[in-house]
Amino acid sequence: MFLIQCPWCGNRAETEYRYGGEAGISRPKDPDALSDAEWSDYLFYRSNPRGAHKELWNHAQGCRRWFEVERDTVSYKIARSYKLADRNSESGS
Amino acid sequence: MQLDRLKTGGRIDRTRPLNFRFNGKTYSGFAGDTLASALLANDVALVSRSFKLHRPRGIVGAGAEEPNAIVQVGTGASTLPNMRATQVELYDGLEARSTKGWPNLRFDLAALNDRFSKVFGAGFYYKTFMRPKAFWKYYERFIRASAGFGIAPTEPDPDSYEHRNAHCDVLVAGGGPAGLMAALVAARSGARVIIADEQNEFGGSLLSGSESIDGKPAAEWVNAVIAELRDRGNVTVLTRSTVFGYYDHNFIAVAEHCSDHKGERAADGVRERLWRVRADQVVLAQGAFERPLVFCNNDRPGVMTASAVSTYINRYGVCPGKRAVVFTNNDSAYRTALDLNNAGIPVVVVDCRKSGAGSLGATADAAGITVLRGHIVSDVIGRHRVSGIRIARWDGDTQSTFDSTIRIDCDLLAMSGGWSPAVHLHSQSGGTNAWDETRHCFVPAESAQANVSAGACNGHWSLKACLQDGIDAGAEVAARCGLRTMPVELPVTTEGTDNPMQALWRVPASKDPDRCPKQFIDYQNDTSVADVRLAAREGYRNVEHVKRYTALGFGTDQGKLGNINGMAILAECLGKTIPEVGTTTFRPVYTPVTFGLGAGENVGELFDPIRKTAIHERHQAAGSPFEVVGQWHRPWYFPQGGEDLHAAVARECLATRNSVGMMDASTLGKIDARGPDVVEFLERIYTHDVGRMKVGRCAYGIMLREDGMLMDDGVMARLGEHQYYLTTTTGGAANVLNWLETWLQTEWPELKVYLTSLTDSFSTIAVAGPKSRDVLQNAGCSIDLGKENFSFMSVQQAVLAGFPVQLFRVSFSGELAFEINIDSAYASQMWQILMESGKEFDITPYGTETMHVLRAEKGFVIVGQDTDGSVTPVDLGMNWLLSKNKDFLGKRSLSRQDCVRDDRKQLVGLLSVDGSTVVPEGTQLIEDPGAPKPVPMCGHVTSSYFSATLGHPIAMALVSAGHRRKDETIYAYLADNLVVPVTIVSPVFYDAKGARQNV
Amino acid sequence: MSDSSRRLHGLEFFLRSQQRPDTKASGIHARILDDVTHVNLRGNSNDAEFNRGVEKVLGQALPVEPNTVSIRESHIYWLGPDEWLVVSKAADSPGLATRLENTLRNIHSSVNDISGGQVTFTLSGENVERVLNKACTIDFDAGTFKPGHCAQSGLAKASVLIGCIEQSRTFELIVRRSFADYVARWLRHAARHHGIEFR
Amino acid sequence: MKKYSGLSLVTGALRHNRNWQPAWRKPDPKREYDAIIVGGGGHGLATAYYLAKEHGVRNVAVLEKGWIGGGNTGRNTTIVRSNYLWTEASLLYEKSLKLWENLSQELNYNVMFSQRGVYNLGHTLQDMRDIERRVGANRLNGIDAEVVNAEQVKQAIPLINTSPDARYPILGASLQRRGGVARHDAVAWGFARAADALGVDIIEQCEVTAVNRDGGQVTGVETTRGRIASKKIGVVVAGNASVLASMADLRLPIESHPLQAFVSEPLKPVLDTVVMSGAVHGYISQSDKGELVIGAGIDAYLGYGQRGSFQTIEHTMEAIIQLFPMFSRVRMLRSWGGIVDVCPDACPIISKTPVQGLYFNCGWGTGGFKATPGSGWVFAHTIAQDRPHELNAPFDLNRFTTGALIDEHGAAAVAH
Repeated sequence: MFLIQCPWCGNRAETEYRYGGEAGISRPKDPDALSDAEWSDYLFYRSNPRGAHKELWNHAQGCRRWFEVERDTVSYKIARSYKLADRNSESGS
Repeated sequence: MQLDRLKTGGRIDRTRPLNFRFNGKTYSGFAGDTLASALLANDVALVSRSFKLHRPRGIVGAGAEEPNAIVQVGTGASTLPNMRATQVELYDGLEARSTKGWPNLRFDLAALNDRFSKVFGAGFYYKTFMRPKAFWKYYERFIRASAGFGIAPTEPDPDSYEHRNAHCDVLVAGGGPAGLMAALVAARSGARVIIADEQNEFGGSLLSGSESIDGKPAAEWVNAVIAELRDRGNVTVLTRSTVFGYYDHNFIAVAEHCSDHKGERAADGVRERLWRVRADQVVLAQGAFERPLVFCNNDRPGVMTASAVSTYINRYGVCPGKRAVVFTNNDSAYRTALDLNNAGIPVVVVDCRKSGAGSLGATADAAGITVLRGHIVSDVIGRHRVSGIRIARWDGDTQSTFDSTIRIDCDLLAMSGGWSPAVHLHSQSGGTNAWDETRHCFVPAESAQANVSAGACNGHWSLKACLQDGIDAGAEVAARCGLRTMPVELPVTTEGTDNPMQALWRVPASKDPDRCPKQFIDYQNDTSVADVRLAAREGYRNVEHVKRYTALGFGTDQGKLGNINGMAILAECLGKTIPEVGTTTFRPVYTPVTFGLGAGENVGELFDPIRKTAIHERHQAAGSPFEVVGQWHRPWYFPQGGEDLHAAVARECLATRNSVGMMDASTLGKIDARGPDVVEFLERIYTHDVGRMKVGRCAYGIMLREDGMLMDDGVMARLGEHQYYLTTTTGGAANVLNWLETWLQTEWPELKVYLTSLTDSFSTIAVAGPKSRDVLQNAGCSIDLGKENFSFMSVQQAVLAGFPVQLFRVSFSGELAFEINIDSAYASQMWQILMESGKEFDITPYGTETMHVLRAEKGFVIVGQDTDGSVTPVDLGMNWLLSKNKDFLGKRSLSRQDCVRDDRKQLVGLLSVDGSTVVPEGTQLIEDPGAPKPVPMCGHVTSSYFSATLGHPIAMALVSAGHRRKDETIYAYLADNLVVPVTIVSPVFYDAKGARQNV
Repeated sequence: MSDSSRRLHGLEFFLRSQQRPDTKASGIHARILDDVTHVNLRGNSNDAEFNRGVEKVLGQALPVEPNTVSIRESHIYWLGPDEWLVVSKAADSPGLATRLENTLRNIHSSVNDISGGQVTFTLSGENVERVLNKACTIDFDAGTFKPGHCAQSGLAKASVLIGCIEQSRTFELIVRRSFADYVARWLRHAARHHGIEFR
Repeated sequence: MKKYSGLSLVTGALRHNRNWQPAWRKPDPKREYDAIIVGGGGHGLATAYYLAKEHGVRNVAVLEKGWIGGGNTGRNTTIVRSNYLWTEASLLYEKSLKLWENLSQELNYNVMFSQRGVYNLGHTLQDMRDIERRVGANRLNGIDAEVVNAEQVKQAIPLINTSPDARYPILGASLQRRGGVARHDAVAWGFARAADALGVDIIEQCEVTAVNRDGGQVTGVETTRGRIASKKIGVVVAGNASVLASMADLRLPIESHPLQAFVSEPLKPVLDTVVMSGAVHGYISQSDKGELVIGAGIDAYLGYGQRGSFQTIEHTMEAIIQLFPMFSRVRMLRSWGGIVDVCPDACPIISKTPVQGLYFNCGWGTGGFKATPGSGWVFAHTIAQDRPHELNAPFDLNRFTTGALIDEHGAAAVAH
């Protein structure tokens, strides 16, 4: 059972969280401008890497905040977790 | 009469004799015995039969590694299958039996298998039982009947189990010399420590030996350490607690056995406790397993590991034999020889090494023990019990064979093939192991998580080295926890010098490995050297293939005894090195754990919460059966007298249509959404033009998943310029709130909107029917409920019967109806008040079933019943809800090629042509009843009821191109290939104009 | 209609149905509180005006430190960076939500009286942490989980809010109404060996 | 290929079992093959076998980075059934089931396919609607299926808890009598042996490190055992599909998740059939060795670690005890995890790709084992003919663009 650091509540057991999939899949600004193929890439296609992965977790039983986690999908080691607001900064832990 | 019980010694309590039964015979032992030690004390050598060949088997080990002594303990509901006699603590009245052997253990017909063992070689079943094809099920019945060891209970478990979540700086797994030392150092440094040991007392290997520490018997030192640990406030000391699982992020699972040692049932308290430990650091100190030697007939009862023999002598005061031989390739077994000698048992040492042992060798010589150096045991004589062995001189050539052998009579053969550190947990945690060429074993290499291995489990054999390693490990983990470590000095022990062990994986025999008597590697599964060689010969050469093909290590001991020997022997016949062959994966669990332990208290009614509305008890009192909807229990119908479902529903429907009915709709999800950007936000979520709603108005709204499929629906009300009140389906409540929050937080953080769940805070009572207005008026309502003041699809604050409420004029039944939202703290009273106010109109409470019928008569869908994850709003004929003026979630998907097909399955109504058949929900629909299989299906029935109001059955269905097929006849395919014609009609069966609800 | 105007927490039936435990064996005392006001408050704590407004009505500041509860006349729980739960037993507390709403009218915020949707237990007795730790992964060690500390987490299969409100190891356990019956049953079962008494 | 039979065992015994030949050779890779199958699991080996047998393509290599059958083939709970809801899926799985029914004889290797029946339990009214719907669809598709009530369930499975007071009472079930279980390792070994006999090279310890292309056409692969050329490459690597895809600059609508399973200690026969329950999340059967074989839930996060979280195992144990309260005292002997490749619609992708000559077979999620022969059969056709067989045409990658998903889990019950 993972130990995940919520940027607000601190280290909590995995059971308090909800996994949210790959991070950084943002909704196209103008969907109608996209071809069916481009739209389906947004809908269904994921990088699904073996190794480093940026993913979304939600502290469902806690503060209900979504945040980002950098986790290795093989070792399951968590490099860092940070608020969505800090996505592009190196802060977080 | 305990024939083999030594006069003195052992850690048993001779003042407390205990009676027990084994295979129907009564024996006695002492408190402190295990079933195994007590059986040995009573000279019971034959305890079981092997899995495949049904060879007679005796006790080999003294702990978790035992492969043979697998017994059934206890009776009836509390019987325990597959218990290792070596780990079953004796209690008075213990009832145990072996489950192998028919008609009995001694004379087992299936032992014939042994005669044909070469036919039953590795993987034989893959090569036969194929013809005639039809016979496989008979073959298999026979195979199944002969498989398995234990017998599962057939009654529910009378005992209870519990969990305990714990947190610590340092968890120490194993309470032998190294573990105790590590715990002591960590504890003195101020760390929060948990130390767990699987045995009933601490000490580990010290309990089996005769060493002394600081000049005193080791036991005294152990007691002193434990006493200090217990005294400290920061240490949790757990006995009978097996660390069985090492999971990610230092999550450790420990099984505490609370009651098995006291009796068959956990009289009071729990049987087992699962410690779910989150440890900052872990010290792994579970010691090592002694390896058997692999020689001919090395499975005969009376052949044991040397350390087990020492354990029985020193810990239990039992000597498993009268004349002993010790066969070894290393020094440690000389201790066993000395133990036997001290116990007055004549013993001969057979050491494969020309050099023999180091200082222990000298001690043995001095004690007058015969030591045959440069010799090996080539075969064992005796079937149900060792009666003697054959030995031969050996020059060190592992491939050699010979015939000149000498016979030695004995009834006990203690063997030692060296030691294997218990790297199980280290490996589970992701750590790697390295082969140590000098110690001939795998030792922990890289750690993958925050842990340190110490003592024998780190490859140290001498007591001094283990104690020192424990000190170092304790200091290391304390430091990692950022604690200042207190110096602890190394206790004084007496150390000799050992000669190096000689690798001897397969002991040469008089014939070559394929023809000599069986040389067992895995006792339980009868895996022999010949089997491993056969596997390799047939191309199963990867160690995992060999394991799976020969069942090596698949026994209930998980190969603790045999795996390393097996890998080494595989390496030999492949001409590879052991590290090249590698180990199989060490999977959880270290030793087996009960399902009950994993489930803990989440069984029975606590398996999953039952969510109850504020009015639940009243429904219960009214005798309503409940429908399970997600976690909720909702009243299904309210039977009167002996009414069945259909009678009750018919009555409830008619009452509602003709007068007034009432239902508890509290399980609907309710969300308060407000903020300056709430309109913009909801526009993006819902498909209709949310902004057009006037304050005080209600509207039906739907939301789609991004793939365009219907996700949820409900009524929303605009309570203010910047405040909406959203309702969701019962099952969708949590998902919808999460869905909305997710978009707000991850995609549209710039939108100023706050969402709050009100699902539990407000209860909803729906009053429906022509008389509903009168009922509310009777109850005393602060507002004019007339159409002019309070029109259909509007909302108003009011005081009803003295309670503040929010009144919605919405209808899910098509009748004049009001939905009363009230503070849940008053909902139960309000229900009662309305029942009273409605008396004169014979107000009728109704449940989910009637609600379903009423809405079906109106053609209203239920998300999740009339839809699944593959239905768009267009399929449902809800185009009018899809705004052209904006984008919304899922909109883009609706224009995908497959979503614009005109033959998609679309929602329609169905009438059975015979006017009487109620087609079961889920029934498939077809065009041509005569078509050959596979018959094309054009849809299925999603809802189907007998409408008491209309006097005939009605159904809703999803039918291919249904919208343009009105009045066509298709066929419903019932069970038993029965087919009934049905006509496609509009899904609105009743009051199509909607006049009744708008009055 | 005096009786029917009483607020019900929904566990009256549960309380009636519990067989009297021999109180000497009651290691754990569970009280189900009547007439507690719960107000869910959302807003921006970086907005001075918002803070002032709240403090004016509540007489105490909002805790901005995660996992803390401000214990004064009201217990104000930190639920999230922009969300708080105000728990009050004050006589005038039923009007709390309205007062807050009026004060915060012109500030982006959200006030909801959710009293009817929540059930409040207080748990005391030396074994409370032990019982909670049977099905909650929070570390209740007295050294770390002190008065003023709180945590939202799971208790068995329910989501809960747990606060340490007194030195005497007294905890406030808050659950959603529809889960209260389950949580009460769970407590009764889980604490049976310590003896538990509900009031 | 030396024939296996009871007689062969006896003659073997007389020769001290020294006469047995390797079940499959250990060849070094050739420079070039007519077709390369990446992935030596059941699906890959079956594909190679049917390529050789049905399509005469015998110059084939199966490249396995570890040991054959070491992935999900050797890690699943061996359930075989074809009672799927949607016609596209059920016809594909039914094709597979039909192949299973003669597989031991066809391969001359006893895969111990045991048709002891599969019960899918229904616990709510919606469950029963879905069962009614699925069973009807199955029967119309010519697949054996029946709806049974709680009493019939109790008769077939005496130990199961059918009390109406259960937290999730059993209202009924669907039953497919032809469903059952098989010996998973034997499936890989049997296909390997049969394919090898037809000339297929099975190359273990050979990891693909790159996919070579000449413009839009594949030309071969780089491996840890050197470069191997081929104009047709079929990739069937389950959880690692996305990794292989990225080597060809492709993305897939797939996520890889841990899926765990465990077995009990061996017991005397107590469970004669396969029991599955969606509502309480557990499925269980008993192997011929006596072990209760139990499937746990899928872990929510991405995971290539072949292990999952312990609470997932705990939940499954709760579920099993819900169904079988007496198993509370039975012990888990061993647990493990696999990597399942999950598609948005819980249906596989058996498809050509934008790269000519490159074919993917993946996305089987938690249900791949039962499809092993059928999957290989249609994939072999797709590779040999360079177009899908009608059975796997619906499982084209393109469906994610058009929206023509075959939504097996979307069709599962949603509480309302």
